[in-house]
Amino acid sequence: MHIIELIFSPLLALLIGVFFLGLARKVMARIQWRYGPPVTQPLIDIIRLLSQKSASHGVAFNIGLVMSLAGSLVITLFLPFGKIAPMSNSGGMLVILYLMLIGPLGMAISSGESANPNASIGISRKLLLAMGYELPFLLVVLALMTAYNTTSITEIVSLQRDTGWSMFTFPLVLSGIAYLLILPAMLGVRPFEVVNAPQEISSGPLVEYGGPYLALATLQHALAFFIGISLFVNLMWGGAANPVIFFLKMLVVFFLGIFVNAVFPRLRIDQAIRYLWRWPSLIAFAGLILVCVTGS
Amino acid sequence: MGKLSLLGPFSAIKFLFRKPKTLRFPFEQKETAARYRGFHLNDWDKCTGCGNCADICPNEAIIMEVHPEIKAVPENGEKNERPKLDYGRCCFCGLCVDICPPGSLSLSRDYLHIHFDPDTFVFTPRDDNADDKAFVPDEQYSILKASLSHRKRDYEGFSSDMDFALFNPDRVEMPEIPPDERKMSFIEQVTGYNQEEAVKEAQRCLECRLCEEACPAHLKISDYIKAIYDGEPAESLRIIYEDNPIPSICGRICMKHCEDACSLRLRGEALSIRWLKRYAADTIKDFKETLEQNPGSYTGKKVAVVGAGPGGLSLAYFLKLMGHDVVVFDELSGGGGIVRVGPPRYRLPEESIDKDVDYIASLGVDFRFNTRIGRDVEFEKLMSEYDAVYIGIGNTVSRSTRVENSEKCLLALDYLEQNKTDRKNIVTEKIIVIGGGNVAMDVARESLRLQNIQHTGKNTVVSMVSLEDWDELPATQEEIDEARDEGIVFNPAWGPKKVILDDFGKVKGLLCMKVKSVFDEEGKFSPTFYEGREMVIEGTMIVEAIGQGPDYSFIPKSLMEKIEFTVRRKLKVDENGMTTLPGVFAGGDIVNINMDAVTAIADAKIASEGINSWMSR
Amino acid sequence: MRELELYYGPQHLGMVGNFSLTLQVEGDKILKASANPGYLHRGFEKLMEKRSWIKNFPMVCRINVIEPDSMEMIYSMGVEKLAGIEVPERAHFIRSIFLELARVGSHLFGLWAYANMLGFDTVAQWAMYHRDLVLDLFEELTGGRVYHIYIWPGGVRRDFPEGFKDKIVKTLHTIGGCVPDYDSTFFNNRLFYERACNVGKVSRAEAMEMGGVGQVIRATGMAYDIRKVEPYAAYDRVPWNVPTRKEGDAFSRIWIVRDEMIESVHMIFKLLDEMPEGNVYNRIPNPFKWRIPEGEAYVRCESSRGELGLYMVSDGGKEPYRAHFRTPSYSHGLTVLEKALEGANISDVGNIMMSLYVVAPEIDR
Amino acid sequence: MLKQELETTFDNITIRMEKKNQLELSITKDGIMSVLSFLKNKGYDHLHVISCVDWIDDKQLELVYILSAYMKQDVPGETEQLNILLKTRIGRDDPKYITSIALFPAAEPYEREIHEMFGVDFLGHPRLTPLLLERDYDIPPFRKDFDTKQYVDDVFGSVPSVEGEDKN
Amino acid sequence: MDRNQLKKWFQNPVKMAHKYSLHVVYFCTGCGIIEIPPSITARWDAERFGIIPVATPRQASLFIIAGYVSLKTLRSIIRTYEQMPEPKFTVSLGSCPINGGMYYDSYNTIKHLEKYIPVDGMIAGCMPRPEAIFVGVTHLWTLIDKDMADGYKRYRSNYSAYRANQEKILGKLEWPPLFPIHGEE
Repeated sequence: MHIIELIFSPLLALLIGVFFLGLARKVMARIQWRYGPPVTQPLIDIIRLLSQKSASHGVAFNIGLVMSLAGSLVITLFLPFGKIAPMSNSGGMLVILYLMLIGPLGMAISSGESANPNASIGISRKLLLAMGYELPFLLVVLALMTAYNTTSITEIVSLQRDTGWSMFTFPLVLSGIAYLLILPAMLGVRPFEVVNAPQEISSGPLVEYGGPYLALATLQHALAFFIGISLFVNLMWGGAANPVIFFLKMLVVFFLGIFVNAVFPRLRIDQAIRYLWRWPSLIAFAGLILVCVTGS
Repeated sequence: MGKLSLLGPFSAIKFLFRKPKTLRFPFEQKETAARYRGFHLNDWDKCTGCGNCADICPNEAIIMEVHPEIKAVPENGEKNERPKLDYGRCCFCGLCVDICPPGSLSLSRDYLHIHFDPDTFVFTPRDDNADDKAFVPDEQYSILKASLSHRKRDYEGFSSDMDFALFNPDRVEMPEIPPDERKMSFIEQVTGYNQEEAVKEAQRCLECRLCEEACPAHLKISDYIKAIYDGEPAESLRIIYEDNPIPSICGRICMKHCEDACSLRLRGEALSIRWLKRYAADTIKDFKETLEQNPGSYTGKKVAVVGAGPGGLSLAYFLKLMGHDVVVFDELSGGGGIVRVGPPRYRLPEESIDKDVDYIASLGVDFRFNTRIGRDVEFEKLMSEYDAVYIGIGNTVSRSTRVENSEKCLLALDYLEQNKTDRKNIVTEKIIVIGGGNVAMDVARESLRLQNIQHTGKNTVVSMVSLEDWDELPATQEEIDEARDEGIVFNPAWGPKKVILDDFGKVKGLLCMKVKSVFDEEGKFSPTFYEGREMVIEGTMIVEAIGQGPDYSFIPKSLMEKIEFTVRRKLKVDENGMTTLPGVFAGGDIVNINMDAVTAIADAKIASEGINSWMSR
Repeated sequence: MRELELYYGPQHLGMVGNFSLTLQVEGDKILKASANPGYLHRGFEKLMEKRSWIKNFPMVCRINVIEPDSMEMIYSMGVEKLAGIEVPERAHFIRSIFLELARVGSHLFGLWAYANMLGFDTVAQWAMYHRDLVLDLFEELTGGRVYHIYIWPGGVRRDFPEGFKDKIVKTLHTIGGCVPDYDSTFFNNRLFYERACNVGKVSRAEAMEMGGVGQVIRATGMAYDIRKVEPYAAYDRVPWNVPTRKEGDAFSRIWIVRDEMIESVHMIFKLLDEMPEGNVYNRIPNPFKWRIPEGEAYVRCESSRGELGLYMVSDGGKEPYRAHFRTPSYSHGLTVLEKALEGANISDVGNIMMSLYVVAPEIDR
Repeated sequence: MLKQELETTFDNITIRMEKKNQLELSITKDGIMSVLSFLKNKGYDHLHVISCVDWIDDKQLELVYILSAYMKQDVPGETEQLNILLKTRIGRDDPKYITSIALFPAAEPYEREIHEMFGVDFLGHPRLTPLLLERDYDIPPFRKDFDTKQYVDDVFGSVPSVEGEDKN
Repeated sequence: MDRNQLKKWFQNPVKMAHKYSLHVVYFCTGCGIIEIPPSITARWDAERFGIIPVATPRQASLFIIAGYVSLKTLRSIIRTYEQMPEPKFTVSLGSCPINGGMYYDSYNTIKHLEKYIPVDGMIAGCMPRPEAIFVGVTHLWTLIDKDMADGYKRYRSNYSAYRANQEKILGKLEWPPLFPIHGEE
């Protein structure tokens, strides 16, 4: 059973991630007065990309990409999806926080190899943006860990089953709001879509990716999307015992993210950082203090 | 500027729940606009192959391609060329549609052609009803199959609109003396273009050169009109003189086959090519000074020309330029031949004839007027003394109807000739003219003028009787209209039966029968009449103008036997204009079915080449 | 930080039109920009010298694909001035209505491009949809969606088809009905303000020095509009305003675009009301014979991007001896853009470029 | 008004005003800069375009500076909006002229284009690098003796179709 | 239109994916580009068939050459085309790439695009309407179905000839040949 879960969980994550990508395009299309592609479109794209031949730019180019994808896949093992949580007992928050760095890092290594200025600008933006949201995110996570007195996600989830969603429990409200505010940045949707920014830096780190490489990068992107949403649902919206309900919760978060994506322009990276370090950080900090004050 | 907001933008989310506005092509299709500019359509029946579309195309996308299966009719201005489009060039501007004189080109609302082979983009447009394979009806049409060989039928888009045509369909009106005034005297009916009018009229020319093929003499019409447009009538005259040495005459009385071929006539009025030639000839006062022509270096050869009609004059001119000695014999007192006798003054004043003749004489052509071959000089003498002889005598003898008492009638040419002298005919108050051709019109209209001069204020009438009905009258429509404007009474489709005499043997009237048909089934002349439908036209003077024939009496019998004739007693000539008598050439009305001045000029041009090579053989 | 040389375009999503920029960047900051046009150079002015006056008529509109109509207009104006051709009054009105429709269409295209540069797909898609509705009107009137080939010397090429007035009104009402949506989602969007405010600032002195026209100069508070300065067509027959703003940045330029569109729509309604009946075309001479007397003319009109000029010389022949288009994007895209990009953030290249509404084919010609 | 002032200030200037709103000034080669600065001081501060016309029969190139005022109220005494065409002719062989960037920074790309298309060297211009063209042409392409049709036939007409190209 | 036929998807997923995931290089080569934004936006919505513009040639499979090609652009086009991963398809819009179009006598535009890079479909029109672009895409689908959209293969096999033509017009190209040229090794 555990083995099956080990295999099944990343696949499920991939599936949902790709589905979200397709649904995102569909929802965006409807807001833009059009029908949009079929939901399966990202899958078609990935099949097509896998069959194309593309040039590699060196060993690090390949390794970085694989590393990034593998890192993201591993995270999914530690994230409970409803009851499906193959390795959530063994790691906890800190492992996830650590693993979450691997994704961007792998991409950085890989696209750094391509020696395209757009890619390097994209990577620097990605790291900057990560720096931007990591600070409030860490504060939020600290507040959570302090409030629940644990670092295990499964425990946080199960504790929420008793207390209600942590977002709506008293000391964690501020942290919840802060998390909500940085969620678009973590998902990489507009107004924080600064990393890819096709109109500015030709899709940034992805600029030299073609064919199978782009397919892998797309999968990585889908996983990142999944991880971002799933983490938020687990930490703030109480997770779920039932995978279906968990999925529905994810769907709601996903729609929120897409709505934000649909109605805002992209910010400049400096504006994004300024925003992330100002309000969300302040609120998260206040939330942490609140938790510390009330919790002890 | 409103209030900046972060939440306001979210109002856009409402469109998530509304029906998208996308047009789901190809499942839903949008009809293209009624004026859409897509691929070309060309109605081959209307298209004349004038090539204006190819000329106006900014991208050289249109080339004219010869289609041998189409019959070219140069007299009607029809070529066997049709436009071929290259959609690797076309920019769908539709200028070709706006310039198309017959209006055969239009643009359809089809626009789909996708192929990997660039050669498939070259295409000869056809009418949608003419091509069943390429144009399919609605129910078989599929937009996914659409291409140049799979198009919708009845799908015309941008088409020609005369209000926005690039050419000007209306000619500049020739200033004319009104009928009431002109019928009182022999004043010239039209007054001629002034410079402004001429340039304005010349500007209408589309330079398609259909007229040049229609013209028997192949004048470079397009070029001389262009010269008039450029304000250089002298240059224009020079171009005219290359092919036609009697512009003052032709500018007035030419039968203008060119205008029948003009592409402007198809949806408007033909260009006034004749009047423009007249303008060029009239504007230049002194031909000698302007043309600066000299006879060619003397070759020592001598040519005799019998008849100083248009053909004889032209031949003399052409031969003189080649350096031959030319002697022209004519029984009249001046040059011009039939045009001196026939066309009335109000149409062709003698001064204009003399202008052309004088210029030719000034080149050194020897004119011997008042000299009749056979009477004053023997024909054999000409043949022996000259290196070549050209017969351009034309038709000089009027035919008679030979009905009862017809000897009491006058004959047209005699009548007209006498009017040109000082002793004009004495006319009566009621005149009948038999015939429906141009000569009959001349007779009738001259008679009308004479009546008005001699019987001013009295109630006079000129009646015309012709076998042919209105739509068959051989005279040009222009003449008929003008004659009717002047008040001449027409009796078409009546045949003369008998001239009625009074007790003193004077003409009292004409008994006519109603005509059933003029020609038989084979197209031969054999009139039939309704028995019993008769009518008497009152008239105290009758002129017969039913046709003319040649007078070969000057040729001795011995030679006459060697001369061969073709149909209708026309002389047989070879491609150089030489008759069956060696060294004797002929041209003009005695050779052609088509009897007019410009054809005679064309013959003279050919004969001049023929004589030249004959003499230098 | 390391200095990089970044080639921006021509194959680039952030580039509307085939144009490229070479940017010296340090991190995200642009030290120096140099424009590199010529990807669309076809030698129009040379080709025009080889084509007769009428053959140039379908050609000139190709100079600028986004708003071909002002090109047709300027050419017709030039020919009319050189040859002294009069235009019927109704044609003046139709021309004005047509040009204002074109302005709306072009501005909507500009809005698409600009919103796209900010990654604002939603509004971009709306704008492009509405532009398509305007193109439908053009198709109905002229038979072409993009290249209308409609305004020609002597008037216009065809009269309004039946019921066309109502169609214009209906379409403009459809578009106008969405103005609140545009406003709340885009123009009053706080983040749009953040992105566009103080970006690509061009002061009035700088703009005047570098030949800025159109929105660029109107965004600095100067009501410089050829339709007012030197009225042509029927622009002096109805009252209307020139929208201006003071700031001179991208934000105010885009707002001027919005205000102009609304002003244009109102103007179209007024023109439709006052349009006289009658002839719309005074026949020009036969194209194969047409010569224009010797002389030279400089004419100008207001395109959607600013002042458009045409210097045309005739030597009395059948073709123009020389034609030179003074296009607004020429100075905007080469001098003003290079200046405005200096010191800007690399994210703002498309932002600044499209707020200046630089249209590449117009530069290259 | 302006006409008289110009006539009094400059000697060898010919002034024509035949068309509406259009003032044509012709002056010898060395007078342009002073007239330009005179006009700029008069308020004609908008340089529309610098154009060049190749009068091949006269063996001359004509530079045309087109100016107007940004706002007519800026120009005292002028009620009508005026477009000024300031023209001068220079020799066609090895043409050289001085740049006007100092007066009008807007002139920079125009002079660059004229340099490229007509081969005029503007002394003092900071970058006379190619602007629009990719290839080198023997004759600057906008000159009248450059036959574009012939050039196309020679260069593009000689490119063969790709061999072995299978149309099916 | 066989997008919804599951059988085909199982039989040949790669081909089907190529058909319904045509990513377009966003390169405004000429004035034909003016009809691309309407095609990919709300009115016509090409994304229904998976056609979207992408930022870089490496991610793309379809190259729409939109209208006339000037020499300077040709260089970029060749560069872009060679960067695209195989299989790749090209479609040209309008008259100009077919036979020069309006600019048949311009000294700065090429007249026959297929002499420089292979073209799988040419769409007539000036400009081709969005509908024509759609029908062009269906045409390309048919070609892909029949394995006739083989421009990239022809480019590979005739590379030396293509390269020779390119260099004839543009002079020496600054990047090395993609494939070994025959005879040189």
